[in-house]
Amino acid sequence: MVHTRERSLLPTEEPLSLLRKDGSPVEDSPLTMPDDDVLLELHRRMVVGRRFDTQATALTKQGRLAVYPSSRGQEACEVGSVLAMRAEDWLFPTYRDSVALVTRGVDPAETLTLLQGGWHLGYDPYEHRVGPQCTPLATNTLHAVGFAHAARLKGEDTAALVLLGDGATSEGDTHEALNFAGVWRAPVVFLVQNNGYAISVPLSKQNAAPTLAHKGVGYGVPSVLVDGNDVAAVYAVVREALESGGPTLVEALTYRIEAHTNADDATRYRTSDEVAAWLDRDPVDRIEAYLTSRGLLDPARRSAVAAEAEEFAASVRDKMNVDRTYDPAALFEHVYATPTRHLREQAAALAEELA
Amino acid sequence: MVHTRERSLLPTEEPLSLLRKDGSPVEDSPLTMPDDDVLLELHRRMVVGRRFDTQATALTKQGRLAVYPSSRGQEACEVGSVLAMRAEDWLFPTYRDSVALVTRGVDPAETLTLLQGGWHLGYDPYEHRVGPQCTPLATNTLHAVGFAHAARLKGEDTAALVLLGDGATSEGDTHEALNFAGVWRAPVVFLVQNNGYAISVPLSKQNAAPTLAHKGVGYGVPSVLVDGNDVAAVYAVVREALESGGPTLVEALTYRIEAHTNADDATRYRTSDEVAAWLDRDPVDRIEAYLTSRGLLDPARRSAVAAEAEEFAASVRDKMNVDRTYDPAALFEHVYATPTRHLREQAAALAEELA
Amino acid sequence: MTVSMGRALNQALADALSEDPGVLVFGEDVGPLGGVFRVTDGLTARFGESRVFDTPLAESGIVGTAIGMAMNGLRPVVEMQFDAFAYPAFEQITSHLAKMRNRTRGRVSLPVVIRVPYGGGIGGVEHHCDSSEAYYTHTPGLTVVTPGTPDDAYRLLRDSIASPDPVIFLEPKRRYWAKGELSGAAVPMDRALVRRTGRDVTLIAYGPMVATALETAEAAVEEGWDVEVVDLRSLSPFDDETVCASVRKTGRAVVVHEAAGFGGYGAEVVARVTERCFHHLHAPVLRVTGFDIPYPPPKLEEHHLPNVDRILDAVARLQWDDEVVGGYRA
Amino acid sequence: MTVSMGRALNQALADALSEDPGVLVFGEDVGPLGGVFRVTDGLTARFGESRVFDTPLAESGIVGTAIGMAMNGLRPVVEMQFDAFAYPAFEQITSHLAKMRNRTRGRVSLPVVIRVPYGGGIGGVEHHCDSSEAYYTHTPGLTVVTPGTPDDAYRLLRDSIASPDPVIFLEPKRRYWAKGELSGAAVPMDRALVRRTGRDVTLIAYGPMVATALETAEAAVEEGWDVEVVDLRSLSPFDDETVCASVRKTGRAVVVHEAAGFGGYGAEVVARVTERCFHHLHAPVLRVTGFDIPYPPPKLEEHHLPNVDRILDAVARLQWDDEVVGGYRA
Ligand SMILES: Cc1ncc(C[n+]2csc(CCOP(=O)(O)OP(=O)(O)O)c2C)c(N)n1
Ligand SMILES: Cc1ncc(C[n+]2csc(CCOP(=O)(O)OP(=O)(O)O)c2C)c(N)n1
Ligand SMILES: [Mg+2]
Ligand SMILES: [Mg+2]
Repeated sequence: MVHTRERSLLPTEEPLSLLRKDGSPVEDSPLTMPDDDVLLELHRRMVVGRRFDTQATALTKQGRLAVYPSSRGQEACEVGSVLAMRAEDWLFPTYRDSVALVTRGVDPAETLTLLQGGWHLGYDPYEHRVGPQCTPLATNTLHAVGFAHAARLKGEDTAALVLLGDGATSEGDTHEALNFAGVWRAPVVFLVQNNGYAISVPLSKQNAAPTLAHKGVGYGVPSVLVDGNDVAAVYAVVREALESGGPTLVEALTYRIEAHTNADDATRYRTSDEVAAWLDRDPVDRIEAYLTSRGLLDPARRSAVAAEAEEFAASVRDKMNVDRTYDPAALFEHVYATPTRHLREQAAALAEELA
Repeated sequence: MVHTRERSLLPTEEPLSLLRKDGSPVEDSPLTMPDDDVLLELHRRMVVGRRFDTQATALTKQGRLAVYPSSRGQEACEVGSVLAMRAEDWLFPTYRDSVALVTRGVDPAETLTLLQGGWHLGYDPYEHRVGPQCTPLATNTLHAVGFAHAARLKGEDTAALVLLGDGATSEGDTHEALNFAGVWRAPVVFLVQNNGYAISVPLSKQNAAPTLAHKGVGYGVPSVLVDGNDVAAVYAVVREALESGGPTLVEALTYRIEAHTNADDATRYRTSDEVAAWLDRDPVDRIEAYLTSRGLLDPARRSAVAAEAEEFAASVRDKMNVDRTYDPAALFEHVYATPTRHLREQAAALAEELA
Repeated sequence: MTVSMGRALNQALADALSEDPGVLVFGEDVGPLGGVFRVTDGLTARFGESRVFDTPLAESGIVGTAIGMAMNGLRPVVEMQFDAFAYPAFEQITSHLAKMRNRTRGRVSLPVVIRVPYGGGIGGVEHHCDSSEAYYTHTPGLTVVTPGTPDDAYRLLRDSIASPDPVIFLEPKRRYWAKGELSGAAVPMDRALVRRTGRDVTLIAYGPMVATALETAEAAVEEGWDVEVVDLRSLSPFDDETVCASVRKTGRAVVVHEAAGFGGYGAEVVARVTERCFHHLHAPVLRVTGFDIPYPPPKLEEHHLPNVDRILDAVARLQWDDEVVGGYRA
Repeated sequence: MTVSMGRALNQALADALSEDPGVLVFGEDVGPLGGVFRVTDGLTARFGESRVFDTPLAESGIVGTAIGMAMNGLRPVVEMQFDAFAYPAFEQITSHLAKMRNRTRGRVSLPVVIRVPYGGGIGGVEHHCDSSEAYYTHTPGLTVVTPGTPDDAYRLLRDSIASPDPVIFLEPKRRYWAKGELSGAAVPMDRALVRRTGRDVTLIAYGPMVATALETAEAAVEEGWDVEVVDLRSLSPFDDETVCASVRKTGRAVVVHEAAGFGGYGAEVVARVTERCFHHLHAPVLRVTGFDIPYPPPKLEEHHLPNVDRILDAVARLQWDDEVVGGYRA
């Protein structure tokens, strides 16, 4: 739909969608509705993901996490895009994308290692094909492009999906990444989760283009604007983009319901009316309404999913409530492949100090 | 012409122009042909500018300049844009824009100070409202945006014109500058002199968009594609953009006839046929043909201009052929407003060494 | 008046904005939110959106446009949200901010202040706790200062804004909440201050480590050491006079900082103090610094950061039993 | 075989490309042009566009994509066209390249080499002559090496490409044309080499200053000094063993580099050598460096760069008449 030569370089004026706010299907959508089993899976993972997210926020209150950036309200993006990935594809997430990670199969405790403060990363990137959760904004876009181009050079059919926020689109790295991707025709999908804010800064102070998707035009990168609270649409768009063999910029319009992190005070920069309006566009409710109307989601399945979510949350709680000790020797082990003499000396000094 | 709401965000497919290759006027151009006296002045300055440029290249051969990046072939951009500036506007040039500087009235010897190796800059930026010739690519775009925004804040009607190359558009700073300019609606004109190469790298390896002007779209910055060898068109576009009160991205299609600098070997990356084709599109010939056909440029004026150019070149030669001494004390004087004690000590040590 | 360092900085910004209409404050989230550390709290409301404002999220853009504004006569005070997020601006800082005056033979001044909350000790995750002072202090043309007390926070920030030169203003974020008096006393911006006098050994510290050095000095009393503490305040330029006077007096010195030791700022301090005070030294000048590792995660940072015990340990290694003055051991 | 340093580097790249299909070379103008210094000359023709290629003009992009490629199993060797043009990549280098292994507990290796032509002495204009080593050596996780001879250029580059860690490979551009033998001998990448033995004083140099130090040693013979010259080769890690053995033997040392002295790499050398050899030193370890100024324009650079006379001067200041061993002067 988006990669045909005939189509305008510009994204559509209205976001592409498959489901309306109330869950009713959009008739004339250029997107293909995912199969029923995919839709059910999307729903299940969104419910579980949201419960995980709520649990993580709760863990900050108990001091079990150093910080947590919630993606509540963005589940259609987090889950829709990750389930659209093929096994061989790679994900390049940010700090906000813990739900995407657990959806990809990363152990929730390993996912939360960074935010718990135990180590900078808890999982093996190669195990689930998930890069480290990236904090310096937009820098992961370049890693994704390099990774995808390398796959191409190696003759592998691997695409990269990189997640970034509306704010991150202002960084120079995003531009360089889109440009390299355009020139190399690298198989990368840039999914901009436009949640309206970069911490406190609203989109209007971030960009003056009609949409962020318009940024693709300057790089010859096909661009799509999608309703980011419509998980079916996100799934369809990202899947097609990943399979296209080239780069795509996707802007997904969504909203972060919680504050930037538990440490943020969102009342300083947005109104509760605005939040309420977005709560009314809830992505989980939407898919639920659709599946229910189609008779695919009966009360039994709904409560099974809810139970699974509770169980998942309970297991996260249990894992995170364990008091752990952290071995200071870890500080020196992986600065270089083989610790240098200086580091061995420093490690020994610390060990002696602690002995 | 370009700032009206109704027009597409996209630049025109064909470059805007006023004069065809052979000097005949384009009838249906949306641009306004400059007044005759302006055209004559454009011509005169291009001839002088080119002669200056040739002289500078010659000075490298005599070891009088450390290096010289010629803008031969790009005179329509160098001269058209600068003459389009109003007295109160500021120019932010690059290393390639010496012709633009002398056109703005900067003393040629002061202009060449950087390239001669005498000092990093020879002129007073405030005297002619010309920023330092900038070497780190694209960095001057941000200076221009900041400068222009400051003028706006101070209530001054000053616009900034920043010059950059096709290669520089790939740098993150260009993107950040366009974005800030878009958000702030800063009165800045980004003039990309697309001369086809960044040293040896052709445009096709630099960007995959249909044109570089397409990059404006992603920032809400109006974009114009112009024939960069048509001085009348460059003048008209830049003048309108400077007066628009907001940002504009202008891509001017042109060609650098000489190698990147005197130290470069252009035969390694381009054919002489390609150069010949562009020689055939010479910007000076074009305006000359037009003015001659209009009866505005008679042989008398033509030779007067040529004589002026020769005289200018001779004066440059004379100034540059003076053997100068360079005071090492200068090294320490302006690192800080008041030299620190360390620097005074170092200056004293050097003075003693040289005594 | 007793205030936190954060409030002192806020007050300095407010006073500068009041006194000079050319002063601007901008960066990421410094507007209505007041900055993630609330240092700019209330300034937009008080001075308006055109003087205190949020920018797009782009650090090179922030510094680059600040340069342009300063060229046009304004005095921008910009914030980098955290230490590591100043790195995208490194080119603008190094190639332009630091060099513009020199390049233009003094014709273009860039009175820009870049505020950088730096250092660890607050349980921050990766990239939020770097001590990046050595990158800036090695760059000629930059002035680099860092306050250790609210009083210095106020006056150094006022002085930085008033300075005709670009200033990297490093704010020790773990001390934002520490309280102290605003004295109203002026101290030249480029001078170190002896925070505590002592006879036996000089602790040379700055920013977040000033308080730690003072604690160490108290703890050292028990061990029988009379410790002098010098707070550098200005990292570049360096106040040789004050520091060397102290070291010549005590004959022993330890430099303390959070940053990795290798190639850290402390190396310069050791090198120049040793050059200038060699024959007064009873022992080599030692360093107590962070390890040569990326800043650790919250659960391990306590092991990385210099603390009282580690500094006392270094003091103990200063060859106290070596009674032969300037003794030579093969 | 006698070759220039430029050719030695070219050979190293060609050999690495031949032996390991995972090696890639890319950057600005490194393709058909062969780089502005011709170090990559002929490589595209020989190995094809998919292994040796030009990129868009964006240094952060070059390093950032190299990181992604390395994550995917390749070994990128990228070029920054000149020292100062690596600054736009500073964030990618500092926050990712240097930290990825540590962050991932060793699961992700980044065998990336960043070639940076650095230093002055070639009549280059502003931004083309920076000596930026201190920025990299202070960043844990980076290996930083710099050859002083064609022989080292070859083997250090081969070793750098083979290294599992990211390497900042600093090429002293004024020595590109200097010729020397390729010995074929292996020397561990992290070891310094004694280039000339001597009894009286140790000159510690690297990169462009190795040749200058050797010249100084010859000139010093006339003055009656027997000078030892240590070529560091590896700036990080630092070879304490070799350097300290030399300094303990001679009792005197001078560190030489082109970069500004303040906070420069030489400060670390002084600090650690002094710590480790204090009681062997007859005089403080001195530094001969560039001044604390932005790199000068071509017509003035000779005054800035360390030269034989200036190094001899420093040697002369090493308190030779101070016969009291370890003498103490108030
Ligand atoms: C290079 C860089 N600059 C600044 C920050 C500090 N910071 C962390 S999150 C954030 C806002 C990001 O907004 P956006 O990209 O929209 O993502 P979101 O948090 O909304 O998911 C900022 C400024 C950073 N992490 N990296
Ligand atoms: C940040 C930066 N990177 C690299 C360079 C080295 N360099 C100088 S000119 C040039 C090519 C510039 O091409 P373009 O922007 O098209 O301008 P042109 O020289 O064609 O006018 C390069 C790579 C530089 N000056 N700055
Ligand atoms: Mg956002
Ligand atoms: Mg060009």
